[in-house]
Amino acid sequence: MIDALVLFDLVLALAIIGIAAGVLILRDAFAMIVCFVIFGLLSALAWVRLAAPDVALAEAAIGTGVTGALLLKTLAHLRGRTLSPPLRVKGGLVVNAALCALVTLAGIGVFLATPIGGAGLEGLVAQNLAASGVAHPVTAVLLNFRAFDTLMEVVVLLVAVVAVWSMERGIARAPAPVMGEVYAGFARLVLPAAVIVGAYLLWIGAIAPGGAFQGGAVLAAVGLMLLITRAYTPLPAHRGAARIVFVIGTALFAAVALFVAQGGRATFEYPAAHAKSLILIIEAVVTISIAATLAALFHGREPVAVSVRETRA
Amino acid sequence: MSDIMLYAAIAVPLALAGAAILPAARALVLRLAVIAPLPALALALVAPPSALSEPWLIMGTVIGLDSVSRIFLAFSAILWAAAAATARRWMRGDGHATGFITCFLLAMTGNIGLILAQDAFSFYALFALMSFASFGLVVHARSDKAYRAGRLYIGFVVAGELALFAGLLLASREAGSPLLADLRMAELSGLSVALLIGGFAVKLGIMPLHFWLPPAHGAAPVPASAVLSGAMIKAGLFGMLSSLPLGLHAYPDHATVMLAAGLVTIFAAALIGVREESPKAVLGFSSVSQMGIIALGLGAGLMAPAAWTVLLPVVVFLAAHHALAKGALFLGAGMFGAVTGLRARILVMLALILPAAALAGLTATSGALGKEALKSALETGSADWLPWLIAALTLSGVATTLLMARFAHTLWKQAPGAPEMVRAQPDGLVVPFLGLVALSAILPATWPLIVPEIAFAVIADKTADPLPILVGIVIALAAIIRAHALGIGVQAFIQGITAPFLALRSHIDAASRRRARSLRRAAHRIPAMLSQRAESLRLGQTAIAALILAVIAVGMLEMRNVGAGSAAPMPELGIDMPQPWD
Amino acid sequence: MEFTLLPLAILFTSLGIVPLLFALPERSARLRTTINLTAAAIKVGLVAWLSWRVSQGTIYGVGFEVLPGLAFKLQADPLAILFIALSSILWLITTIYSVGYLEKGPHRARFFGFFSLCVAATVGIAMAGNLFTFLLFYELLTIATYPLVIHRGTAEALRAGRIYLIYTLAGGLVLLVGTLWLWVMAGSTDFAAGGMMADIAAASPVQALMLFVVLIAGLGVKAALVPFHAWLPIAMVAPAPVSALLHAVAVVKAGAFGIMRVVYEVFGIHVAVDLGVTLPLAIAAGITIIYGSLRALTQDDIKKRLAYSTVSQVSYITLGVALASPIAAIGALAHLIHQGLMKITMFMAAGNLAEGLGVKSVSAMNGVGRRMPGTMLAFTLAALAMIGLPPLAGFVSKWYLASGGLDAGQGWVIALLLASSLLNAAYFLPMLHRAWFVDADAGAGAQESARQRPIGWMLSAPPLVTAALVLIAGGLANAPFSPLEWTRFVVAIEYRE
Amino acid sequence: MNFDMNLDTGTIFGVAGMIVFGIGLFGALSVSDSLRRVLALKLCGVGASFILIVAAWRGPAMPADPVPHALVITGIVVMVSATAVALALIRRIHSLENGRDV
Amino acid sequence: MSEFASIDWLALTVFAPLLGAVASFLAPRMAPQIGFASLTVTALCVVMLAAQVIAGGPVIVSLGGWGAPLGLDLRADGLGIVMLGMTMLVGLFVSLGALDSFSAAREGEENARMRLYFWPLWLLLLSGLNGAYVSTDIFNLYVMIEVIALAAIGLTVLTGRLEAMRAGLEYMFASMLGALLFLMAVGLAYLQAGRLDFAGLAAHAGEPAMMLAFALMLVGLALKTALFPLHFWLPRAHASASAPASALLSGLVLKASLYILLRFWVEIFGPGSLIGLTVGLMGTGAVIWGSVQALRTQRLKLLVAWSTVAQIGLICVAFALADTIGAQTAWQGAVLLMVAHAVAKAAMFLAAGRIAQETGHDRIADLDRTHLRPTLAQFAFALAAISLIGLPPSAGFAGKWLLMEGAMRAGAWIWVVVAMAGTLFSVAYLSRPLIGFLRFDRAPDPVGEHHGWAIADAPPLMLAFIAAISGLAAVQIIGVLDIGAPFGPFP
Repeated sequence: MIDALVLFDLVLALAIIGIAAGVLILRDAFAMIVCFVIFGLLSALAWVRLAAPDVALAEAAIGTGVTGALLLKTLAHLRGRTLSPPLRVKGGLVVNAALCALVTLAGIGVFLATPIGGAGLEGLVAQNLAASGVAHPVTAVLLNFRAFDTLMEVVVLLVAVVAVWSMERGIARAPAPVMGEVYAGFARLVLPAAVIVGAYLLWIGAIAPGGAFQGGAVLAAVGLMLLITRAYTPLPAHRGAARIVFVIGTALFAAVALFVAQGGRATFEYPAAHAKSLILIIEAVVTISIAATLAALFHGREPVAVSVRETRA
Repeated sequence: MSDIMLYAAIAVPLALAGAAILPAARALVLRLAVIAPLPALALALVAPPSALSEPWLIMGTVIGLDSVSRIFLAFSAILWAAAAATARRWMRGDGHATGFITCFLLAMTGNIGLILAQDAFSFYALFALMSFASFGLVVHARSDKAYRAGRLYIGFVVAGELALFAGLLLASREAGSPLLADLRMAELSGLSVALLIGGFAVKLGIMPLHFWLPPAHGAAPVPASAVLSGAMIKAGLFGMLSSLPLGLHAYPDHATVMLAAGLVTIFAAALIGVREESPKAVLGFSSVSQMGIIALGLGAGLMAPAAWTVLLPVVVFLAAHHALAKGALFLGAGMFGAVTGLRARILVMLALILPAAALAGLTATSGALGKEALKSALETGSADWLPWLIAALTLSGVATTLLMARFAHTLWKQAPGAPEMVRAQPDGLVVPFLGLVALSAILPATWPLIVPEIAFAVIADKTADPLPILVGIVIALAAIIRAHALGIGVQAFIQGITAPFLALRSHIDAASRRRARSLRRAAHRIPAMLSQRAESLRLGQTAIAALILAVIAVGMLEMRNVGAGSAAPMPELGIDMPQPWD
Repeated sequence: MEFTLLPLAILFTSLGIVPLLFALPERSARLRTTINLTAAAIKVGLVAWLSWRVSQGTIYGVGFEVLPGLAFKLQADPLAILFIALSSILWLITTIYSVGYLEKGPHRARFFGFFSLCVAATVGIAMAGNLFTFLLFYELLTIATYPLVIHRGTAEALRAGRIYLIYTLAGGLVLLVGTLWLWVMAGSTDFAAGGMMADIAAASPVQALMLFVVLIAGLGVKAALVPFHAWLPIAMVAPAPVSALLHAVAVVKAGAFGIMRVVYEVFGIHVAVDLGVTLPLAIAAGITIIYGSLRALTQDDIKKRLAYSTVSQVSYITLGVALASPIAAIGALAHLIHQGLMKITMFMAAGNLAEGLGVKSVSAMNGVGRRMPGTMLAFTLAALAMIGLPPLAGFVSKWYLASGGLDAGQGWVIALLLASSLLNAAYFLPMLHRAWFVDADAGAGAQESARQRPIGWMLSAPPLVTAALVLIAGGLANAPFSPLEWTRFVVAIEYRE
Repeated sequence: MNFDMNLDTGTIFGVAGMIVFGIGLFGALSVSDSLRRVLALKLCGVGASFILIVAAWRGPAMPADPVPHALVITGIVVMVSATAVALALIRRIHSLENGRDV
Repeated sequence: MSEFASIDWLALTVFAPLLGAVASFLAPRMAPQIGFASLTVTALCVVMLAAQVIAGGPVIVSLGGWGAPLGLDLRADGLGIVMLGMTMLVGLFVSLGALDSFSAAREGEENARMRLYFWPLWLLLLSGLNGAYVSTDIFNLYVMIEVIALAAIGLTVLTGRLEAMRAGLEYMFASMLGALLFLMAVGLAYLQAGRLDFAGLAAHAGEPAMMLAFALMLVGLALKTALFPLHFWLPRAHASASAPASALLSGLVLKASLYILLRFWVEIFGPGSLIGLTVGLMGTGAVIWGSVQALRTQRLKLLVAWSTVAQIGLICVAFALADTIGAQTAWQGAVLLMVAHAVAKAAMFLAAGRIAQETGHDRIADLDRTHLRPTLAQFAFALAAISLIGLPPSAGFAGKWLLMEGAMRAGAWIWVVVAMAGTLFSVAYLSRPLIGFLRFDRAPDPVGEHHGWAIADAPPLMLAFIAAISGLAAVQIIGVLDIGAPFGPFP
C-alpha cells in the first residue's frame, strides 16, 4: 500500500529530477535560471518533508533566493551573448553520460544497501542541549557544538567577498534592470517588514527553526532590493564601513571563541552562565555580517574602482 | 772514492744535459760535452770493482762495476768522448745544436748508466733513456729521410722496450729479485729469455730486427752515427750478457734461432749493404753484419752453457773491437766529407784502411784475433753447428771485405755532406778520428792490460744441427715486415688498422643520427597531438567519472577477494590500528 | 677510531671559503687569490699532519645521523689519505694555474667558488666513511663540476655540459639505487676493511652479484668505463684547469676510488672473488684500456686525445682492483696518484699551448718545443711516464700491475699492458716528435700557431712542478711517504685477512 | 529486498538526490558554457545535501538528527560563496573578452 | 611557562592568521605590515605548538569542550606539525617576496590593488591551511578546503589578466567539483557511520557506503591535488598567477589536499593494495606526462608548473606502497618529498618571477646571460632544481631515498624505476632553463659585473638554500614526524 504522502514524495522527487535535467537541457538561459530556482524551491519542499525546516528555509533564502539573484545579475551582464547549445551529442558526451549513469547507479546501489537512520548524533545532541545555552538543536550544533565549522563558514563568505572585490573592478556598468515605479514602491513598502522578519528569524533561531543564516538572508534580500532600486548606491566613502560590517561577524566570533578560553576552558567553551547571551550576540553580529556580505556579493565590486571609472567616463 | 766516481759517471753527463735548458749555458755545454764521458772512462780504467745500493731510488737501485761492464764502459766512454769531440766542431753554427747536444748527453747518460746498472729497474730506465734520446740524434737533420729513419727507429725502439719490460718483469719474478746478478743466476723460463733476447736484439740489429739500423745510421750526423754504431748497439749485447743466465742454463731453441739469425745476418746484411748508395748506410749494414758474428757467439753460448766461460771474453773482445773500428770508420767518413783537396782525401782514405782491415779480419788485426778466438771458442760448444759456423766465420771476412770496398767506393763517389763551418776548419775532427784509429789498431796489445781476468781464449768441441727451414721462415718474415714497414709507414699502418673501425663508427653515427632525428620529431609531435586531443575532448573531465568508477570497481573487487579469503569480510580493509589520540 | 673534528676542518678549508668566493666582487682578484691559496696551503698542511697521524695508526672519524639509521660519516683512513693528499696538493697547484689562466676572463668569482666546491666534494668522497656519505659527495661533485665544464658559456660547452650532466646524474642515480639496495639488504653502508657482505653474499649470491653490478655501473660512469665513457671526451671543452681537475683529480678519480671502496670495503676482496665478479670487471677494464687508446690515436685535438687517454689510463686502476692480488692493488692505488700527476701535467701543458701559442691540435704542434721549452719538457716527461718509461711514475704503477697480473695468474694482463703501452707510444710520441723535431713552418697549422703571447709564471710553473712530481714519484718510489710506500701501507690493511 | 518496506520518504529522496548528483556531475563534466556549469555544480551540491538530510531523517514524525542539518546549512552558505566568486569571474572574463574594460 | 603552556597554541595557529586577515582587510594601507606581523605571530604559535608536541606528544584540543563525535577536536601530531612548519616556512619567505613584488615602490594601479588584496587572501588561505592540518573531522575539512580553494582562486586571478582569469575559472570549476565530490562523500559517510570524526569513521571502513565515499573523496582530492589525469587545470593556473601567488599555490595549496588524502588513507580507509596500485599508476602517468610537457613547453613558468604535476605524481607513488612492509618508510619519504617540493617549488616560482621581472620575458629559448642578468634569482632557481631533482643533500634527496627504500623493502622495484625515471626526467627538463642561464655567446653586451641584485632575491635564495641543505636535517624532521605515530605503529 502506498501512502498518499509517499505518492506525493514520489511525484515531488520525479519533478525535482526532471527539473534538474531541465537545467541542463533548456536552451534559453533565462529559462534555465528559472528552472534552477524552481528546482531549489522544490528541493526545499522536499527537505521539509524530510523534517528539515531549517535547511529548507536556508535553501529557499540563500541557495535559491540569493543565488537566483546572482545568476540573474550575471545573465544581465552577459546579455547579448547567446548561450551555446547546452548539449551536443558527441562521442565524449555519450561516454560521460554513460560513466555518470554508472556512478549514479553505483551510488543508488550503495544508498539502498545502507540502512537509513541507523546511526547519528541526535542522542548526544539531546543529552547536551541543555548545556549548550540554546533550545533549538540545529542552532546548538551550529553555534556551539560545531561552532568552529560555522566560524569557518563565515570566513568562507569573507574570502568570497575579498575575492570578488579583488577581481571585479572597472567593469563598465551593465545596464540596470528596468524596474518600474511599482517595483520601487513595493520595495519601499516591503523593506521595514523584511527587516522585522529577519530579526525575528534570528531571534527565533534559538528555540525553533530559523537563525543567523536565514535571518541574514532575509536582511540580504533587503540589501538587494535597495541596490536594485538604486535606493542605495555604494560610494567610496562607505568602503570603510562596509569592510567593518563584513568582518565584524568573523572578528567577534573568533574573539569570543578565544576570549572564553581561559580558566581551564577550551576555545569555544562558553561559560555556562553566559552561553545563551554570548551565542545570541554572536548570532546577531554574524547575521549582520552575512547580510552585508551577501549583498556585497550581489553588488559584486568594490565601490572605489567603479566610482573612479565612472567619474572618468 | 769509487762511490763518488760511480755517481759522477752518470751525473756529469746528466747535469750537462740539464744545463742545456739554460740558454746562457748552451754554448758551454756544447764545448764541455767532451768531458762528460771522462769520469766514466776514469772509472773504467782505475776504479776497483764496487757496488752501490740506493734502496730509495726508483724501486731499489743498485749500481756498480764488474769486469764485463768495465770493458764496455771503457770503450763506450772512449767512443762517446771521441764523438763529443767531433760534435763540438760538427755542431758549431748548427741551428739545432742545443737539441742535438741535449739528446746526445742524455743518450750518453743512458748508455754509461745502463752499463753500471745492476738492477732491472735502473737498467731499464737508463736503457730507455738512451734509446729515446737517440731519436733526437736520428732525426737531427729534419729531412724527410731523417724523419722516415726516425719513425722506423722509434717504432723498433718502442717494440723493443715493451719486450724488455715484459722480459724483465717475468725474469725478475722468476728470479725473485730485480737484481741483474740474480737474473743471471736464475733458471729463467723460455718466454722471458725470448723476450729479453728479442728486446736486446732490436738494439743489436740482428736480422730480422735490423731494419731501423742502416737508415738511422745513415740519417744521423756523423758524431751520432759513430756512437750509435759503436757504443749504443753494444748496449744490446751488454743487456744480454747481464740479464741472461748464460753459462748456467741451456736454451737450445733460442740458440738455434739465434745462430740461424746470426748466420743469415752476416751474409744477408752484406748482400744488401753492397747495394746501398750512401757510405754511412753501407757502414750501417756492415755493423749489422758484424753483429751477426757476435750473435753466433751468443747463440753458441745459449746452446752449450759449458762453452760460455771461453765464449764470453771473445764476445766482449769482438764488441770492443767493432766499437773502436766502426767508430773510427764513421768519424773518418765525416772527416772525408769535411776535407777538401785530393791530398787530404787520400790521406784520410789511407787512415781509414786501418780500421777497415781490422773489421775484415786482416791478419794480426783485432778482427782476425777476435775471429780466430771465436772459432776456437766455438769448438767447445755445439758440435752440430760447428762446421757451418766455422765456414760462416771464414766467409764473413769475404763479406766484410766486400762491404768495406763498397764503403770506400761510395765514400769516394758521394761523401757525406759536412756543415759549412766544418768544411772551413776540419782540423778539429782530426784528433778524435786518428785517436780512434790508433786505439783500434793497438787493441790487441792493450787488451790484456785493461782486464786481465778475461783476456784469454779457449778451444771447445764442435756440433752441427742445420735448421734451414726455420731460417727460411725468418728471412721471409723479415722481407714481409720490411716491405710493410718501409712501404706504408707507421701512420698509414695505424690508419689501416683503425679505418674499418672508423668507417663502422661513422656508419653507426649516421644511422643513429637519422634515428635520433626521427625520434625527436616524433617526441615533439606525439605529446603535442595527445595534449591537443585530450583538451578538445576534455578527457581530464571524463577521467573524473571514470576514476570514480574505477576506484569503486577496484574496491569491490578487493572486498570480494577479502571476503572470499576470510570468515570476517570487513576488518582486513581498515588498517586496524590504535588511534594515537585515543 | 678517534673522534675529532680534523676531517671536518679539512673539508672546511675548501667548503668554508665557497660562500666567501661567491660573494667577492669580480674585480677583487687579489683578495680572491689570497683566500684560495691560503686555504689550499692550510689544507696541504692539515693533510700532512693528518697523514702523519694516520701513519702512526690513528684513524679519525666524525659523523652524525641524517636519515634514520644512516649517518653522514667522515673518516680519515689510510685509503682516504691517499686520495686527499693527491687532491690537496693538486688543488694548490691547479689554483695557481687557474689564477693565471683566467687572469682576464669573465665570471671568476663563480669559477673559483665552484672550483672550491669541487675540491670539497673530492675531499668528502675521499673521507666518506660509508657509501651513503660517498653518494652525497659524489652528487655534490657532479653539481659543482657542471658550471666549470660549461664555464665558457658557448653553445658547444653547453651541449657538452648537458651530456656530462645527463651521464653523471644518471650514474649517480644508479649509484643511489645501489646504495639504497645495499642499505636495505645489509642494513649498513659502512666502509670497513675487509668488507661486510660475506654473510649476505653467502646467503643470496645472486642478489649480491646484482648489487655489485649496479654499484659498479653507477661508479663506472664517472670512472669512464666503456660504454659509459662518452661524456669524458666531450667534457674536454672545459677550460684547461678544469679539464686537469676533471681528469686528474676529481671526477674520474672519484669513480675509480668508489670502485676501490666498493670492492675492498663494501664487499671485501675475498667476497668479490668468491662471487666471481672480479674477472669480468678486469676484462671490462681491459676493454676500456684498449678502446680508449685506439680512439685516442685518431684524435687531432690535443685535449681530446688526452681525454681518450684518460679513459684508458683510469681503467688501470679498476684493472688493478679487479685483479684481486695485493701486488696489483698496489699498482692500482699507486696509479691513482701517478695518473693524476701525469694527466694534470699534460692538461696544464696543453692549456699553455692553447693560451700561449693558440695551438690546439696535434697537427699544429710542430716546433712548439722550441717556443715553449719548459711546458713541453713537462709534457714530454708526463707523456713518457704514460708510456711507462722508468724512472717515471707511470712505470712504477705499470710494473706493479703487470706483476699483479702474474701474481693473480692472469698472464693476459701483461699482453694487455704491453698493447696499451704500445698504443700510448703511438699517440704520444708523434706529439713529442712534432714538438721537438719538426720545425715550426713545416706541416699544417702554421697560421694557427702564429699567434703568440707570453704566459706568466703562474701558467708555466705548475706543469713543471707536477712533472717534477711525476719524476719524483717514480724516481723515489721506494722512499718513505712516497705514493708507492703509502699504497703498500693501505694494501696491507685491505688484504689483512 | 522488500520494496514496500523501503519505499519511504527517505529512500525516495535519497535516490532522487543521487540522481540529481549524477545529473550535476554529468553537467559539470560535459557542459562547456560556464554559467550552466555553475548550475550543474549547484545541482551536485543539492544532491549531496539530499544525502545528508536523508541521513538525518529518522522516519515520519520523528525528530531528525540536527547535526546534518547544520552541516547542510553551512554547505549552502559555502556554496553560495563559491557561486558568487565563480559568477564574478565569469562576468569579469566576459568584460575583458568584450573589451568593455578600460 | 605554565601560562604559556595553558594557551591554546593549536587553535591560535588558525585564529592568528584569521584575525590578521581581518585586520589587514580593515586597514588596507597597512596590509603588508599587518600581514607580516600576523604571519610572524602565527609562526610563533606554530613554534610553541611544536615545542609542546615535541615535549609531550600529540596535542588535542576539544573545541567547546564537547569531545569528538559531538564537537570538534583539533589535533596536532608529528605529521601535522611538519605540515604546519612547512607552511610557515614557505609562507614567511613567500611573504617576504611579496613585500617586494607588491611593494609600494612599484608603479601602477594594478600593483596597488594586488598589494591590497594579496594580504587578506593569503592570510585567509593560511588560516584554512593551518585549519586543515589540525582538523580531525571530515566536514570541518570540507569547510577548510573551501576556504583554501576560494582564497587560492582569489590569488590566482590577482593579476587581473585575462589568461589568469580564464585559468582561474577552470581552476574554480575543478576545485568546486572536487569539493562537492568531497561533500557527497561526507554525506555518505554520515549515512553509514552517523559521525564525522576520523576515529569513528575508521571503525566503519570497508562498508559499501564508505567505499563509495572513499572513491569520491579520492577523486575529489586528486582533482584538487592535480594528480594525473586530473591535472588539466593546473599548468595554466599556476603559470599565469603572479609569482608569490604561484609559489603559494604550488608550494602549499596542493599539499593540503594531498595531506588530507594521506590522512584519510592511513587513518580512516586503509584501502587495499589495488587502489594503491591505481594511485601509483596515476602517479606514474603524472611523472611521464608532466615531464614530457615540461620538456616541450616554451615558457619558464609553465615548465615549473608542469614540473609540479610530475613531482606530485612521484609523491603519490607512496600510496602504492601503503599496505606493504615498506609503508612507513614510504610515507615518511612522501612527507619529506612534500616538504621538499613545497620549499623548492616556492623558491622556484619566486625565482622565475624575479627572472621574468628582470629580463622582461620568460621564454626559455631566449634565456641567456644578458647584461641585466638576475644572477641571484638564477642561482636560487638552480639550487631549487637540485632539491627537485633530488640531489643530496637536499630534502628532496632524503625524501626520494626513503620512498625508494620503502619500495625496495616491499620488493616493488617498479616504483624504484618510476622514481628513477622521474629523477632523470627532472634533470632533462630543468636543465633547459639552467643551460639558458649559463649561456652568454649570444649576449649583445660584454658580460660584466653582477646586475639585478635586489632584496627580492633573498626569499627565493633562502628558500632554495634551505631546500638544498635540509636533507641533512631529515632525521630530525622524521623524528618530529613520527610523534604520535601518524602512520601507525609499524615495527
